[in-house]
Amino acid sequence: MMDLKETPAPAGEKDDFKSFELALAVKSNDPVNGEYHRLVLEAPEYLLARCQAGQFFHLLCPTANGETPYLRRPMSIYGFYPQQGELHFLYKLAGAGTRALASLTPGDRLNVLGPLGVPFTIEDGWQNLVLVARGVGLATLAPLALEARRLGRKMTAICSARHPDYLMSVDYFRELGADVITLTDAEGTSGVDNLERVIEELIAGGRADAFYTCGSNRILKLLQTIGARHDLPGQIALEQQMACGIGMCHCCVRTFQRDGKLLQLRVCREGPVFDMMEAVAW
Amino acid sequence: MMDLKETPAPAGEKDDFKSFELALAVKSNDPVNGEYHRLVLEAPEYLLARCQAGQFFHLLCPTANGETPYLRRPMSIYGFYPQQGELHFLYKLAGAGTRALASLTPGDRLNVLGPLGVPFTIEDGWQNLVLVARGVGLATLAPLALEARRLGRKMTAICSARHPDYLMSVDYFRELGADVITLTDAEGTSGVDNLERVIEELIAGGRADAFYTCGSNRILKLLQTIGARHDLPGQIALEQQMACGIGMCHCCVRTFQRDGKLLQLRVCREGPVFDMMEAVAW
Amino acid sequence: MVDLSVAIGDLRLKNPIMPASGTFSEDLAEVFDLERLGAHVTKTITRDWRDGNTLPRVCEVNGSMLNSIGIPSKGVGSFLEKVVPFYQRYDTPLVVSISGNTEEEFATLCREVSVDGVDAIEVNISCPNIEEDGKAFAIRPSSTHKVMRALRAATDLPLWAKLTPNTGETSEVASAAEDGGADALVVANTILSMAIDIHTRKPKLGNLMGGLSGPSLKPIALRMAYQCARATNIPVIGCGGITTAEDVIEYLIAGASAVQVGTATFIHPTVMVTIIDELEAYLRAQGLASVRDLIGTIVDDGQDEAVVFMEAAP
Amino acid sequence: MVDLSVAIGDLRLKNPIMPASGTFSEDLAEVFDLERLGAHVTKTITRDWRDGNTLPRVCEVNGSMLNSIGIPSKGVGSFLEKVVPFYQRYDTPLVVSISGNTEEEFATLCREVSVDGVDAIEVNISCPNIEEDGKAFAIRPSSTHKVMRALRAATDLPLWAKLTPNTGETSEVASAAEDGGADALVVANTILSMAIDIHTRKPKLGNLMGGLSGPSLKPIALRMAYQCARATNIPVIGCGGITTAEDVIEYLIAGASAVQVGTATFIHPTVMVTIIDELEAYLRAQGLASVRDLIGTIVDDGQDEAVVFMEAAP
Ligand SMILES: Cc1cc2nc3c(=O)[nH]c(=O)nc-3n(C[C@H](O)[C@H](O)[C@H](O)COP(=O)(O)OP(=O)(O)OC[C@H]3O[C@@H](n4cnc5c(N)ncnc54)[C@H](O)[C@@H]3O)c2cc1C
Ligand SMILES: Cc1cc2nc3c(=O)[nH]c(=O)nc-3n(C[C@H](O)[C@H](O)[C@H](O)COP(=O)(O)OP(=O)(O)OC[C@H]3O[C@@H](n4cnc5c(N)ncnc54)[C@H](O)[C@@H]3O)c2cc1C
Ligand SMILES: Cc1cc2nc3c(=O)[nH]c(=O)nc-3n(C[C@H](O)[C@H](O)[C@H](O)COP(=O)(O)O)c2cc1C
Ligand SMILES: Cc1cc2nc3c(=O)[nH]c(=O)nc-3n(C[C@H](O)[C@H](O)[C@H](O)COP(=O)(O)O)c2cc1C
Ligand code: FES
Ligand code: FES
Repeated sequence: MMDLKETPAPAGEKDDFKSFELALAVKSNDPVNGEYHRLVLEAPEYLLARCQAGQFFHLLCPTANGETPYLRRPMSIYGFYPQQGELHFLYKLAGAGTRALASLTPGDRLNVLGPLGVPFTIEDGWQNLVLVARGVGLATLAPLALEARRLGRKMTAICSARHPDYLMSVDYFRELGADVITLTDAEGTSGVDNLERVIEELIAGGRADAFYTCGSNRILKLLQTIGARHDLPGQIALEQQMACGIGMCHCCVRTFQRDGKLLQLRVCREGPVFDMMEAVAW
Repeated sequence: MMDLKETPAPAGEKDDFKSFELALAVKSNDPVNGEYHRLVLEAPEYLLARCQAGQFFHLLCPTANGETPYLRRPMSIYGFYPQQGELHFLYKLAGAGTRALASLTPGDRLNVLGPLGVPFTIEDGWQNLVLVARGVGLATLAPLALEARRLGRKMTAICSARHPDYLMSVDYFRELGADVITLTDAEGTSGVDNLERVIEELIAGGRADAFYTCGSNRILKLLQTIGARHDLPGQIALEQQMACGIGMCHCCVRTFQRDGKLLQLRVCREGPVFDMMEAVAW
Repeated sequence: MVDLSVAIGDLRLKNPIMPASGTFSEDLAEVFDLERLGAHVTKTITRDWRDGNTLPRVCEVNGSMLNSIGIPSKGVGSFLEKVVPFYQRYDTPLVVSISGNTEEEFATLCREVSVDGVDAIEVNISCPNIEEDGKAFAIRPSSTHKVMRALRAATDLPLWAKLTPNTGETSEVASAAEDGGADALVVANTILSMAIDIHTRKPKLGNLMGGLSGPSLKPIALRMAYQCARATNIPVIGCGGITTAEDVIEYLIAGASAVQVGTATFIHPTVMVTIIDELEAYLRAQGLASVRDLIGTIVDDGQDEAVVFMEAAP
Repeated sequence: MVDLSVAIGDLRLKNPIMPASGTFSEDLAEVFDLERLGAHVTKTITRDWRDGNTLPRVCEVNGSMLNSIGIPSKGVGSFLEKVVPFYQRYDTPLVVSISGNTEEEFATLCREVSVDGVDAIEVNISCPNIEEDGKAFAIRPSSTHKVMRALRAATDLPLWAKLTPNTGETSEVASAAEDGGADALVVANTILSMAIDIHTRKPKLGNLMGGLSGPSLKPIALRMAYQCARATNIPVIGCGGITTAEDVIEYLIAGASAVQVGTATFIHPTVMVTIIDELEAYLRAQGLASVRDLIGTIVDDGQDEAVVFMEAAP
């Protein structure tokens, strides 16, 4: 009988579905710096046509080094290029799953499920976007920057990292016409106070209509404070451990605040992108 | 922590032990014909010095083709060559374990446990030995033939197979000075009646002091009849599914008859070589 | 053409493959055509709102998983309003899974979900009975019998009792469920387990313990399915660790009339479709006209189950 | 130097690693120095001769195994004459595992093996009680308590009760064993399981069913070890699926004072030695002076076990 890791069942007519289980060929899988790797997969046009910034795929990591990760691992779309037929991920080595991903070589196949989740949106009035992220969070914001550029919006990307060497995608953001501000621990510029100062300057200069961020609790809290202070909107992409990735298992919930009430939402289905002001810092 | 498949624990001083758990390097692993493969491992002298014809090793098959055989698989020693530092196995593709063995390539390591079990013995009065085997059973008898040659005994090897193409080790037996008689299904010569005729001729010619065989129920029954008829001794190497291979689990028992009583003996410990007359055909 | 259809009491399923409760939802319709399935089985609901357990709610162990989700539920009202109508667009029968902490609550909910559009009710009696000592109803034959009587009185729909592996009395519990009025048995739920992160020394689940599902559970659940098929005269629906068509065939041979696929769907969302296709191909290759020709065909030489159990001590 | 020694009641073990009954014998002395182990535990014996079960007696399932050996036994006479003297050449404590089908037979055997050279008796109460309904003694608290009282009266040696996972009442059975006089609990034996060859449609074991051991059992047995450590004040010896030093550390953190290694020895006969060495290296790397510093250090925020069990329904 067939090896499920290789050839998922045809699920019906493409047009009926939003997400697909597919075994895609690896085009390249290279370290970006010590901790990060970029994985490029060959993807069919119909799949890429459905991708949107902020969405993710759920990856079935291979068996490697005697380890067999069992559950899938969620990864944001780092880039999707229908012309080149490419789907990109940027991942950081964390545990067994990402270590296994790093073992993939060109020609291998990786079983992916996606695209999944709610994407970022850019509302009409949001002309000046501020992207704030740290580390691998930049991966999630990269396709948003591309979309913002397509829509002709102005952008400031505040990129934070431990060390200038770990600043990724800075050139990419610049190419897309963003003003880039880099903050690093090594240079002592990444503290919350300095970040607040930087953002307040942007607001004062009329260069902040909406914020986009992901992951960090510290940044979320700051942006919520600033957002409330100036009545500015924003969106955040959140992470949570996932089993199904589709909405079936309820393992990936986080707490949100809406209309004065606390509620639990699934990161995989009602997210991963949420209203920045509704997220409850953890 | 270390990968157990690669580096088993040092077990103490070599001289204290009879069997060893070792990860040996593969020298070669080639098909002998469609169904059989010969595996050559690089083995230390102290291990080979302990090997005897009729003993076996318990092999920890690697993960291959998405299958992970869990229990070890027993394999007779096909050859042990202290001078060359080589340990040989001849195996037939059967299920997941042997399929996994076939995936080994030179330089890979295979975790082996052995030598195990009770070897063949050649008693002083046995000057004319008759080896009877079919298929992969020949593997088990090969090192016995080498030992018989060393002791200067005369030998007749009756080799049976489905087809002349599957007759293995015939040249090897000839090189060791054995008279070789081949019987095949294809030529219609491998039937019990013909085998009986052949053996009776050997006995009549004074060329059969003891029999050695393995595996086949049909051959066992015939040899027991002939042995009883002429009061001739013999030994048989038996197979049985094994978990521990050492004598701990009692999963590998077979029934034997001794002093008019039936008893159960462990093939891995009291065998795999047993008195031919005590074995109970199945 | 091979015939994949099976009967669970009066309910005819076009094939024996359905999802396990809690590992399926409307969301999966975005990945494949749910009409392909033998039945639709919803996540267990309770009458009232429930939040669910502390995170983490899942972890992986040795190629299987633990979960302690805690049955978060929006309550029966929301369920009848949103979930039941969703499934009415399909011809596939709808099986609704319910649970309650007391007999009365359980029976009331059973009555409330006995509505048009619902074809059978799966009662998750693997949940704790807070009127007794907090052990699941299905741990003991007596509590199983009692709750099943109450549930039977509450509905005319087919009642499927979902059993737990956390018991030493599987056959007795199965008989008690049958006597109590069950039309079928779903065998089984997850087995109580635990995992600890040795670095933080914390349990890997927020709830300390949780249920083991996936391949590690299969030999246990298969044994239970066999025991239940031997002990009762009602259909058994096998569940636990099913990943491939071979696994399904094993359950059918053991005596199950249909199966539920749970965790495997998390790994391969389209796995149920794959399994249906492979099962059909297998039957064709074996020259079998119907999947029913496999059910209960185990060659067990009529060994008596009780004796076997006695001897099963290693 | 790190201290690997642990105490099981009055018995001091040089390290917490010992073999599980039925997966160890004198034969292993041909592979490594048995003096390295914390204790020696013999295969369960019965008073009288027993043949053992029909073959096949083992099979593999998903990286684990099933067995139904059936406790072949040469009887107590042969055991006292041959096995006990063999182990007297070692300083390592000898633990003798026994079993019986009736209380009286069990107690008599217990008295008979209370001889010089035996340091503790492990009572395999996972075996069937033929005076009741053939269920293992350790399935119910009542039968556990009764048999333990009888065994306690039969010997002054430390009594270790070996529990079964085939129950829904682990904590209660553990308490019953403690009350009945157990000095320690061995947690746990194998769980009843099954596998079928789909080609022959025969069970893969001659006995139809058998016990699951190896990695698949670990999360279940670990949960039980935790429950038993919480429920009683006697030492718990963890057993089930241990393959690596990490597994041992997990059991110790959960509350076990020592562990038994079973099936892993079939795969790697020297694994217990490897584990002892790795455990020592781990303690050194963590800057811990004694392995006892790990025991029961689980960070469980004092969650009440009963509540947790109730909530554990998925
Ligand atoms: C929507 C979403 C998008 C993400 N995008 C990216 C990305 O673009 N690049 C990237 O490097 N990482 C991303 N992550 C985090 C990534 O999923 C984890 O780093 C990864 O799952 C770790 O797996 P592991 O086996 O290497 O680590 P382990 O720690 O061994 O994983 C153990 C378990 O915890 C889960 N887990 C551990 N860390 C996380 C986490 N941060 N979020 C969710 N689950 C986790 C794993 O999935 C697995 O189930 C994203 C997470 C989510 C939810
Ligand atoms: C002492 C001894 C010596 C042997 N010597 C050789 C040899 O030199 N060459 C050779 O080709 N084969 C030999 N065999 C048989 C060999 O062990 C099996 O062919 C092999 O275990 C099959 O494993 P598998 O996973 O490929 O097959 P599967 O059928 O998938 O095996 C399933 C299980 O059954 C066991 N099993 C299946 N067939 C046998 C068998 N005939 N004997 C014992 N266990 C079995 C396997 O070990 C495994 O546990 C010997 C067996 C024994 C007991
Ligand atoms: C995340 C998760 C949630 C579950 N929720 C429920 C549930 O709500 N009700 C229920 O009866 N069983 C529930 N189960 C158990 C499954 O229905 C099934 O019985 C079990 O997982 C064994 O099957 P599997 O090994 O195929 O997953 C759940 C299982 C998982 C993994
Ligand atoms: C082949 C085999 C034979 C066993 N025999 C016994 C026995 O005689 N008495 C006993 O108490 N447990 C016996 N057991 C159970 C083990 O002692 C142990 O409890 C179980 O295997 C779980 O541990 P593991 O996963 O490390 O193997 C046996 C297990 C196996 C695999
Ligand atoms: S991961 Fe299953 S609901 Fe989100
Ligand atoms: S294989 Fe374990 S006793 Fe022979």
